[in-house]
Amino acid sequence: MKLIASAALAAAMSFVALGASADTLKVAFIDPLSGPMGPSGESGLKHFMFAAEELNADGGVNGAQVEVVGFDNKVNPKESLVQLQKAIDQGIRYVVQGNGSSVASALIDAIEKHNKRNPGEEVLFLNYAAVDPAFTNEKCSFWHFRFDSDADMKMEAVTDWVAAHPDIKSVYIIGQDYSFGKAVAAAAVRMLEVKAPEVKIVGNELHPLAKVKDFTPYVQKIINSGADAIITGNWGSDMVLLVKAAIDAGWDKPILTYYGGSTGAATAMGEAAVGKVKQVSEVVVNYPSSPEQEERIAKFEEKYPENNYYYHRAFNLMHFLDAAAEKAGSNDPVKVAFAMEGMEMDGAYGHLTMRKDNHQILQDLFVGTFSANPPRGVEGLPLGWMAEDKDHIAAAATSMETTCKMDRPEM
Amino acid sequence: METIVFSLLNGVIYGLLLFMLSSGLTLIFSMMGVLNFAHASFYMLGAYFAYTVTDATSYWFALIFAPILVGLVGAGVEKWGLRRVHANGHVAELLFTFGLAYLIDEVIKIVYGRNAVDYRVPEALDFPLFTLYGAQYPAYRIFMLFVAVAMLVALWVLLKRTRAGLIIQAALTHPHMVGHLGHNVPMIFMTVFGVGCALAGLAGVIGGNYLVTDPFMAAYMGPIVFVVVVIGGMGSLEGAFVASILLGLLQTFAVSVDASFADLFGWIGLSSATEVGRITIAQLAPMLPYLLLVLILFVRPRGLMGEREL
Amino acid sequence: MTNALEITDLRKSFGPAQIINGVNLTIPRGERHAVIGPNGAGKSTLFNLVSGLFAPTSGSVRLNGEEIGGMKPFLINRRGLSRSFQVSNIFAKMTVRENVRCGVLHSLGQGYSFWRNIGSQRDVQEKTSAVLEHCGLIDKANTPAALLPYADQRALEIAITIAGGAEVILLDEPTAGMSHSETDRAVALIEKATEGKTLIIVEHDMGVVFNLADRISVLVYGEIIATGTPEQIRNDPKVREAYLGEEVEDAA
Amino acid sequence: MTDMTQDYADLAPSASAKFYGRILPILLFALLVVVIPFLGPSRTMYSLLNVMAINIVFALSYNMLLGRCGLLSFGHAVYYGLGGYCAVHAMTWIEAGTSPFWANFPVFGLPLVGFAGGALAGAIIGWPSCRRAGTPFAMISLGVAELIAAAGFMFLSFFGGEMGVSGDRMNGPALFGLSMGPVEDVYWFMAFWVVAGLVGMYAFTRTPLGKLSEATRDNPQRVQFIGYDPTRVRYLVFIAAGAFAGMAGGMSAVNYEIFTPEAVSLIPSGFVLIMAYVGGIGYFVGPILGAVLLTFMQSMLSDYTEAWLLYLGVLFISIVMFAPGGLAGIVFGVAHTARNGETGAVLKRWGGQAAGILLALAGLIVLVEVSTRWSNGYGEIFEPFGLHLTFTNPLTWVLIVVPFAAGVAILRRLSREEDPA
Repeated sequence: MKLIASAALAAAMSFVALGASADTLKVAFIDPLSGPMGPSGESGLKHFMFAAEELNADGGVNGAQVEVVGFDNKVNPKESLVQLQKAIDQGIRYVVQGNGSSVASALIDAIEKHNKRNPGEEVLFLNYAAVDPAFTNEKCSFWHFRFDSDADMKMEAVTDWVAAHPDIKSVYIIGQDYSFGKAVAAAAVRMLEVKAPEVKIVGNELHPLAKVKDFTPYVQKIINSGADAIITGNWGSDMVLLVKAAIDAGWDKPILTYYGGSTGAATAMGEAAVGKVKQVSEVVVNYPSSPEQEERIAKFEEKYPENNYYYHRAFNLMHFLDAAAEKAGSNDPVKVAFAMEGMEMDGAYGHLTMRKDNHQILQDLFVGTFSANPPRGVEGLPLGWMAEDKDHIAAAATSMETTCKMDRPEM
Repeated sequence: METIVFSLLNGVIYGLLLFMLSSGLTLIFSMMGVLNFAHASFYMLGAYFAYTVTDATSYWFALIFAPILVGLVGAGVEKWGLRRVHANGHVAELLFTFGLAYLIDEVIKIVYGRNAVDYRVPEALDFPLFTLYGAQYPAYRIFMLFVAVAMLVALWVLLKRTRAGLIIQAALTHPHMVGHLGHNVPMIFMTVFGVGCALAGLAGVIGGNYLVTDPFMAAYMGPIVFVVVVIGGMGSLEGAFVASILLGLLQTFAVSVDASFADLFGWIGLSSATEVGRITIAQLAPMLPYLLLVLILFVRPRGLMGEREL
Repeated sequence: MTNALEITDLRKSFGPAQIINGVNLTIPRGERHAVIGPNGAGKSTLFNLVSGLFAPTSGSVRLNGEEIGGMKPFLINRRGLSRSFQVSNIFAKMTVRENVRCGVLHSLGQGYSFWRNIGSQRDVQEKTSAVLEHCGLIDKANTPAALLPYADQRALEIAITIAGGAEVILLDEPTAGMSHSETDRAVALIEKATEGKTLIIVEHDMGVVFNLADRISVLVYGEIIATGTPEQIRNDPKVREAYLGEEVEDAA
Repeated sequence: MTDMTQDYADLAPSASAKFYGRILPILLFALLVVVIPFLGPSRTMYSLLNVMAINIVFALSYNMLLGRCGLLSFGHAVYYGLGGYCAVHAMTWIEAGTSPFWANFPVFGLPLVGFAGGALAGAIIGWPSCRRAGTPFAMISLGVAELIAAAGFMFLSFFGGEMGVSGDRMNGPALFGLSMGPVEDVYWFMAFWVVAGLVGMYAFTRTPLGKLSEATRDNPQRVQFIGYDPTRVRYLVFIAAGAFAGMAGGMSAVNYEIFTPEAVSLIPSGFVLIMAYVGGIGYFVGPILGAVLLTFMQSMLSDYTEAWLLYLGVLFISIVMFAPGGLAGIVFGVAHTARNGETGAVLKRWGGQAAGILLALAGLIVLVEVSTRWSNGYGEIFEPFGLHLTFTNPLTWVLIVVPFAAGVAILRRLSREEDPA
């Protein structure tokens, strides 16, 4: 035990020695890098590392080289807090995370408390994928900025899309039985009532999280209900199995998903899903954009041939960080946070605004369609995501009221 | 009506897939007293091996060779691993297989990556066989049904009509006697473990492409297989069969019931405004096996058709 | 004075097999009673029925006048009946002292308490020492039970059985598998340990039986064919017939 | 025969033996716990130590079941989680301060709330579960764990859904001058409770029930014939184990200030099983060693290798196969041999074994590390000591096969020498 303790001490010391020096700006990437959600986290880390290289090639942030350090949180909120402490001890002041609203929630709380208890050592949390609307509403924090559109905003896009398709007369909502699945279902019901009162909701179903092995019975129920479209917030195997079962049963109408494009899903769904599965996201790589963006995608996929360009928001996030730091003239998180509020920027797929009132980014969204033989395929397959102009939803349309009452520190 | 027909069909097919997994587990348990925690991992190995073999040759080769490969891996595990632990008792064996499940998962992730692999239904079977009440029925499902039934028949013939089967049957009811019959017990153990794993592998071959082949399919399927074996009665193949079909039907039927607890228990004053009242039967469907498991172990610890208590 | 044990028309069947077929037996207090019979006669089953391991199919078992048939073993034990086993049935990973101490606990009213330090219960320690000394195990008190030589394990088996101070003691083949000298030691121990108590013993060694027992019952095919003093049993023609003359002649 | 007036030999160990065997180790442990802050650990180290404290109590409580009562549970985290949830709810009540009781309840005492919650959960769930032992008990524990884990996402009011329930530990009356804010304050809280838990659970082994628990583990049948009901014994031990697990949950609630439904899932249940078993279930200190080592592996090893779960699996299987006594078994085995003076030959053999294990491990590590880098797609290359190892490099295969084969050969040879038959 002594041996272990001294080894631990030695390890801890080495961390202290590694602490941040003046000319690097370290960003802690706290996400799963092992276990079931490992692939998502790894893919995210690669995007951030690539974005950091981009900034460094451009002279860094206020002259400091950016370094992204990965911390494996095993999608466990408690383990995330241990990793957060490790990151803080290494002198890291910027934290990036995305997988799991439970983790994000724990980090928001912990960082809020840390910043209150340790003035002068504030940490900033830049959220790239945790989409629970609460984070920019009742649970909002000055120390948290979100670069993904939240679940309600995405549902705005989805329901706009449904309302624009008069052939869809009824929808079936199915989701995982936990807070996120319930929130998605509630938002869909609420927004459809307003935007498309003529669309009937013929089913609203919850199933336990990651426990269903065979979705056929659910699909049969959906088909029997005569629905014209499925809306689901499912992710992971729950999403893939649902899609596969639906297609096998001859379902040929839209399946509107949040996470149809997540890592590994395309392979699992296969060709049969073409034209049916839709995903709402801030990027569709086959949608025309600037040559710089085209080049960025090409370079990324060349550097990481196993991965596809997916987290465009990682680039948005890093560039906002860079711009805010330059505007503040400092890499100090408090100053950067103030500078980031209300900041605007032109992105590859439209204008971006970081709202001041709740720290939520406003960005254009797409309802992409899983298609055959796109210019850019995913996962080495001749399959990928396409979108047309009619699938493009403007940022303003996704803007929502907020209940956020933010406590700001003294400048 | 259509709900009943579909639920029946789906329930039976799902049940048969469960039986493929649980029959191997039951065989191993009844011969060796080992509850193989890693059984679902062998199911996963079957799917991955089938993916590799299909890539190199064709699905039909995979259908035969992948289970054999899995069986060989299983036999190796028994020979070099489990046998060593045997002397330390059943808890040690259970823990060994628990660790093994961990290990197989991790190795699969390193060799095949963490994402799903592109193991798909062969084209010859990838078409809708018939349309029933507006929903298509995929041919592959019916193929699964056939493979499962063929395996069931083969297993039955093996057990009831061959000498090896007689020994196994003797071991089911009198586990301590086999050693006295002058048979090479370590050899029998290794074979049974291998065959049991091969059956799981076969389930992986036909289930992996229908569902998803990814490193988490074992953890997905694992607990439910135990439930089947315990409910059916440890060591009873008939019990495993009945329990598999029962669970398959129960789960598929429960999905189609929209009633909530408030509807069912409204008469004792459970309101739909409460948290419990809002839960529907369909929502609960995947949890039913575990409820049944706990219930069965209280009421009838031997399981439905088990001959002996543990 | 009531009898220590009264067994009336006791029957036990496993499926179609009748193992105990209407046994009647009365054992007065303080008697040393031996049950003999060929293998498979149902001696151990009889013990199991009396001690509560199995519930009788029908019939009654009374301990000090109180019906105990079908009761859980631990309830029977608390009423003052304790038994040993044919195969050593001890707490293998615990030391000899701990084994005996477990046997002592209930009789000293320790219950399932988790608020007392067992080490500071003086009466428990003293009684444990006393039993160990009686059984000649005091030198091995701190040896793990599994490491004891066979004869000592049998002695420990008896020590656990008598530790609770039960008034009725059932011993199931206490000398099985022992050498001559070990058997002599065991018999001496049994005599000493059961002084003033009611003893019922199943035993194959006829020397031990005829030495120790006040009365003997002969059990054949689940029925008692004879009960009497050693002398009566020795001369009973039915017993001779049942034993095909072999064992009784050997013993004589 | 029961002549109680006679003086019998006092078999209890002497006072000094008791001191060296029982009191001193605990004092040393407490001393270590007190000394650590003076070594000036970093905050990372503090938070790691705090997690270790939680895991030590949790693993010890698990061993009350597996090691001391022979009950293999796959669902022990249920009690840890439910206890922790009770504690974190209490924390929010302290923060709200609406009821006078909770307003005056110090956060320092929250592990007691966890203790009560764990005991209550154990009493309710244990009543049916403990009617069975052995494999059925293990299966019931698995089923219950699955049910509770699913309920964790269904019942929002208690479990708080995916985001769980969070609180703030800097409320309520401060005890011992600890504001509970900084991690150093939390360390003293942890130090107090880990020693309290350790003493409590050690004391439990010394009670009649603790002894009966061991007797039930060894031979439940015989327990019936000394006047006790093994089902009752198991049930009471189960409640006690649940209570201490709940206490660990309460410590965890204060440490993280949040509880999420993952806490009741199968993953922590499996983890605590591995902690206890790797440490050694046959020894009281075993789970402590296991908790320290595995906490360290979980939080630190994942920085160095993404295959840490694989190494964990290899470690666990090796312990099951070759050292069922766990780490504690190895340590005590070494100590025992050293004391008995048969050092020469034995040390040589152990030296050989250690060399064999290290060699085989080196080969395995090269294989695993090269493979993970090959498969994860970062395009990294395993470069230990400036070597450039890929699968196309023949040197890689040499470094995999040679040490592994040599290690296995040494081990086989040694085991043959040991056991010529």
